[in-house]
Amino acid sequence: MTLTDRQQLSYIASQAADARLNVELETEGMTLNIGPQHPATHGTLRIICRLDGEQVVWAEPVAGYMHRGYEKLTEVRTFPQVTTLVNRIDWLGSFANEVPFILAAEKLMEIEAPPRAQVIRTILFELSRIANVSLFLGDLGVQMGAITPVFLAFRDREYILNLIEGATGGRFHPNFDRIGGLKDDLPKGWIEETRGAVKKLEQFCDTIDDLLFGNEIFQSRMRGIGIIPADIAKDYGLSGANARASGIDWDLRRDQDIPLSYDLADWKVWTHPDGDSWARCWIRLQETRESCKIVTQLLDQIPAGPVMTKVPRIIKVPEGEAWVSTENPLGEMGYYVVSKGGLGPFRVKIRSASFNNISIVPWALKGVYVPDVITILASLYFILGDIDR
Amino acid sequence: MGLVDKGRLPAPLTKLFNMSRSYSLWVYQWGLACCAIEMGAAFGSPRYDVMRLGVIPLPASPRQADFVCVSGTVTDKMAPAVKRLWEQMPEPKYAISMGSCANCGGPYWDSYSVTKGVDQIIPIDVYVPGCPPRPEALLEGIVLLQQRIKNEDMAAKWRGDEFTTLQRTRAMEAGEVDRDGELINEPTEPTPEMAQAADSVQPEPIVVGGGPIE
Amino acid sequence: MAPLSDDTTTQDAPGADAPAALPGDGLREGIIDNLRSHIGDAIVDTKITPNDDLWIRVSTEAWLSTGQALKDAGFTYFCFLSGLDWMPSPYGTSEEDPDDEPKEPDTEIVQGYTGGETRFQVFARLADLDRHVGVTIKADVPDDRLVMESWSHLFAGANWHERECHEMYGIGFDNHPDLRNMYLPGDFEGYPLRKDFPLLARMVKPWPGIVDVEPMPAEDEAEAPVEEKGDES
Amino acid sequence: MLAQLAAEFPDFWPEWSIPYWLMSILRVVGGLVAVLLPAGGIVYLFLFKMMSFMQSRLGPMEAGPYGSMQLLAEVGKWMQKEDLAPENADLRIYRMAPLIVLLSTFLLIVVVPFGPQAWFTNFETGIFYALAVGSVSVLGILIAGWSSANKYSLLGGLRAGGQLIAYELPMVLATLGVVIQAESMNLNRIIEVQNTGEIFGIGWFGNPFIITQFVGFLIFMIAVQAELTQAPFDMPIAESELVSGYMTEYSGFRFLIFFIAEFATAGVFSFIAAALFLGGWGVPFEWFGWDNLGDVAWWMNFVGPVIMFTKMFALVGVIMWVRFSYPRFREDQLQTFAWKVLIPLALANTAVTAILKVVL
Repeated sequence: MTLTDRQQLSYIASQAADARLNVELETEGMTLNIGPQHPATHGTLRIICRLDGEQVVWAEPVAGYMHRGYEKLTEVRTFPQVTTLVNRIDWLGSFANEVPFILAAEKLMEIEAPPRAQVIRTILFELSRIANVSLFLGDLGVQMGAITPVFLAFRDREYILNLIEGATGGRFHPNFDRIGGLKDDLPKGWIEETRGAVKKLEQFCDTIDDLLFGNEIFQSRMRGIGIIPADIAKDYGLSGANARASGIDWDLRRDQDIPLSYDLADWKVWTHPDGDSWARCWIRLQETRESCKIVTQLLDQIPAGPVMTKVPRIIKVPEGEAWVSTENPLGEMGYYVVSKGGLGPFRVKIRSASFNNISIVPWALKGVYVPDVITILASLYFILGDIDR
Repeated sequence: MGLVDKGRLPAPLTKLFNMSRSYSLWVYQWGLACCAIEMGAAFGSPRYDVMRLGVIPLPASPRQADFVCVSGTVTDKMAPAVKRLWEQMPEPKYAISMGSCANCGGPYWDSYSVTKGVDQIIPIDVYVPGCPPRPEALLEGIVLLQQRIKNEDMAAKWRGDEFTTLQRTRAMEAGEVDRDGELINEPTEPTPEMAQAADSVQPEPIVVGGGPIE
Repeated sequence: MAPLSDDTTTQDAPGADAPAALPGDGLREGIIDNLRSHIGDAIVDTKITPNDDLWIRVSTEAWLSTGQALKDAGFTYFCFLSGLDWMPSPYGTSEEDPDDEPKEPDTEIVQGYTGGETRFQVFARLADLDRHVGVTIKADVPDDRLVMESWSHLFAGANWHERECHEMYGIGFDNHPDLRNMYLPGDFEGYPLRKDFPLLARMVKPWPGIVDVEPMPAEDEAEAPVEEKGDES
Repeated sequence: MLAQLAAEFPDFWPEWSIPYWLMSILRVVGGLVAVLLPAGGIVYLFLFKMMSFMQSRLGPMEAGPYGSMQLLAEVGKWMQKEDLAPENADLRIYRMAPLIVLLSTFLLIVVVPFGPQAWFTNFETGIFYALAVGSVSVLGILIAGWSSANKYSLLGGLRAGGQLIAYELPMVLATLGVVIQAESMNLNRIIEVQNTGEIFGIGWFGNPFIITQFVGFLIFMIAVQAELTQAPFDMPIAESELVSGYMTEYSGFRFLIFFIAEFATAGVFSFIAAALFLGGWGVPFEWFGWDNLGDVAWWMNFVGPVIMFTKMFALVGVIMWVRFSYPRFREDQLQTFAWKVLIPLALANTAVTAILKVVL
């Protein structure tokens, strides 16, 4: 992969920072810690960085301020109870957290949701992605100092929350998935309303495109900052838009066989060669547009039929282990479910996307200005519940 | 303010101070978990706009904040940070605990790393139940807080003992005092044991949509 | 990129276990043979679900060399690394009814896929993004000395995962750069994810048991496995 | 109507003679009003109402009809706040910092004329004094940043120092063009030249320098945006990085003084910009048949301030509009923009004005 000159520049900057670290610092560096409560971090992430003037020489994020011990709690709960717990991990697109867990349980029980349930699951999955990423696009402005875009984001996000609430009852912790299908069917008139709302979201993407992405100051702040080449991204396990921005053409919705109906719609996986902050945000914008396309296409292909397969009332999942991961709004989220035939799982390993996405921060923040720390963190886009589980 | 401490502030001036304190509430956003998004929807979205109630979400540092909205799960590692930031806020300060995680630990009641309720750390004025509570519930919580501030007695707030506030809220329920604190009929002398009993008790926290916690 | 498997039958057709006739999954056998050529007999046990997933268990000493061999074979994407504790929890799985007499908890350690001898196991997952295939590697952690070799020099991402595994299970990783606590405060004693770590809140106030569902009308009556006291939902 | 009345009874309206002590009281009261009224008006009108309407919200509605009493509530509340100071802060200068910033606003307003006789001081070197005094607020900000013993404030203070100095140069050079064209540094004289001159013979519109000095006007407004540390240039109070820059440790009444000073400075700089580029308190003298400052009617002393305020609110509207919609520069981009773009442009503008001055 040919390194663009911007990538060389960023290498040189980080090497310079390294060199400075080894050489005896004549100016006594200042240790600044951003967080744990800081307007920029989405919640309680604390970053300790040693500065030389305005340049960060060494940075280390301290996680754990939102650690609620999910994996221990799942061991003392039954399967339906775990879904209530689990959709609070990535609290912005929270329907998307339940799906991989339910699919893993269904794989263990070797049952499959009826086609209607699969299509509705995919639609709700994409709607929660739109809700998640639309707030990201609005919040990007606040990180850079422009106050207005976040209000647009919240205003248009309300349409999607109304839809999810209409279908599932909860604004954004729906708990709508059951092993073997969905809790119940879509309400009447929901499909037309969804079409209207998704059209509004496409307009929102266009306004953000020229209001924020078209702004020269925004571009000058984002382009060429925090460049992550593909091999280092794979080494750290970056996933989702962060990986695709470094040129890795990999999208779990297309590249693996899971019983969600992504093959019914035709949509495109966007990648970007640069791997800088601008690429990551730009790809998320295009992905929101793709999600809108997927939802509009799938809305016409909802097959008739039941929403739930024949499943005993109290579910005992047979013994075995299963791994299912899906393309969540933040990246690849996977569940490794070990069941010993009881009512609840024996062990659930939750592989959340932001944990790996943030593990690259010590590498990415070396030799960077203080304002760029905020830019890179904003473009990596993490949710605290996802990091700390 | 000497006048305030000794409680000899004239009533109309107290009313004016209370009004100004309730209409210009600068809030410090303490977004922790999912409730932070609902708080953001309440503070920062055109649909549930909180600025029209006079709550201004501008300040970025606790020094300029009047009330803090603790929204989300408070873990044991986060508790000292919550405590320190509460102490950094200048004195007439209030706190809203939003969401069942902040109220009592919520769905993580049996977790090994979650503080069961933020009121173990800071005194809370209004509890907003829900997981996450809808933005309207938070707005109702703020309106209830504003009402409490309007009927508040400055002297008690500054002297820190909640005797007169508790007495007034009880009196209001008993119908002796109308909403603005003026006595409807003959004032009852506060007996010493009433004062002593009141000193030991925290003010009745308001719970949005429910009676005070038994 | 055409979806991976050419045959269209979804692999977990209800009820059908992998019939012998189903064509073996060439890709995964190839991976195992390639790995065997590198580390030979260190592969203790493997399990394939055709066109779905692949588990390989290696001996404890070959943990680092397996990682290296797989990385060279194209598995460059580091997914995750964590631990497993196979001892059933002495406090029961809180599914029983609190009113019944507490039956003695079974302490018989039964490992999951690809077996194992010790109580603790370390498992990791790597993926090859071009061939869209992932592999889960397991290794036993010797009971007497809970230490494994660290992958952090092989995959930079493993650094944080190993720190989390260390604080949750107490499994050490030698030549790991800094094995501090990832999530828990410094002075936290005990390893939470071990099965013998009690959840105190549950000790004080037991969960009202699994008795949560009142019996469905007649046709479910036969299926309900055990009589339940529908005291409160 | 008034004009005929004045003509018939010349002696009824005596020559404008007010005892000296009354004039000085009027000047002091006028100074206070000229600084605090715009501050209050801007905070309410733009920060609360315009920002909310730009974000399709209502803004404060509870305090008084349409939230008009919100300012009273704000001042009332800030007075009741506890007077905190960080533990190892340098108390004496910590308390002095906000007053210095407010002081520089009052020093600036002194030079702005509001009418033929309605001015506070009539320096011959008015604009020169204004620009010199304008940099006093930098001291206040640096002191605030240093004395509050907090890393964020220190970073914020140093950034503010660098930025304000970097943007004073373009402002000075922009006013240089105006001074060359008006051939005087006295603001009243500049206003007179603007309202009497004409461009290539078209006289009825007067010659506000915004037309001939448009580049100078743009540079001046950008420099004002930076002097006020507002949005595209709000590195010193970058919420997302430095919590709230040099104001982090201030609370209670001191923060209110900083808050008022910030908006009062916006008002005062807009007054100066209106005086320099938009014809100040005057309307083109052609309309009333005056041809120089001397015979401007006495009632202009009352109408002048109203015109000045409308022009000020127009300019502040533009400043605030930019503030609420632009993301923020990075520190080094901000400096390069000042040194490598604005200053050369301002120098070119001065050169062109000088050449045209000689040629025409």
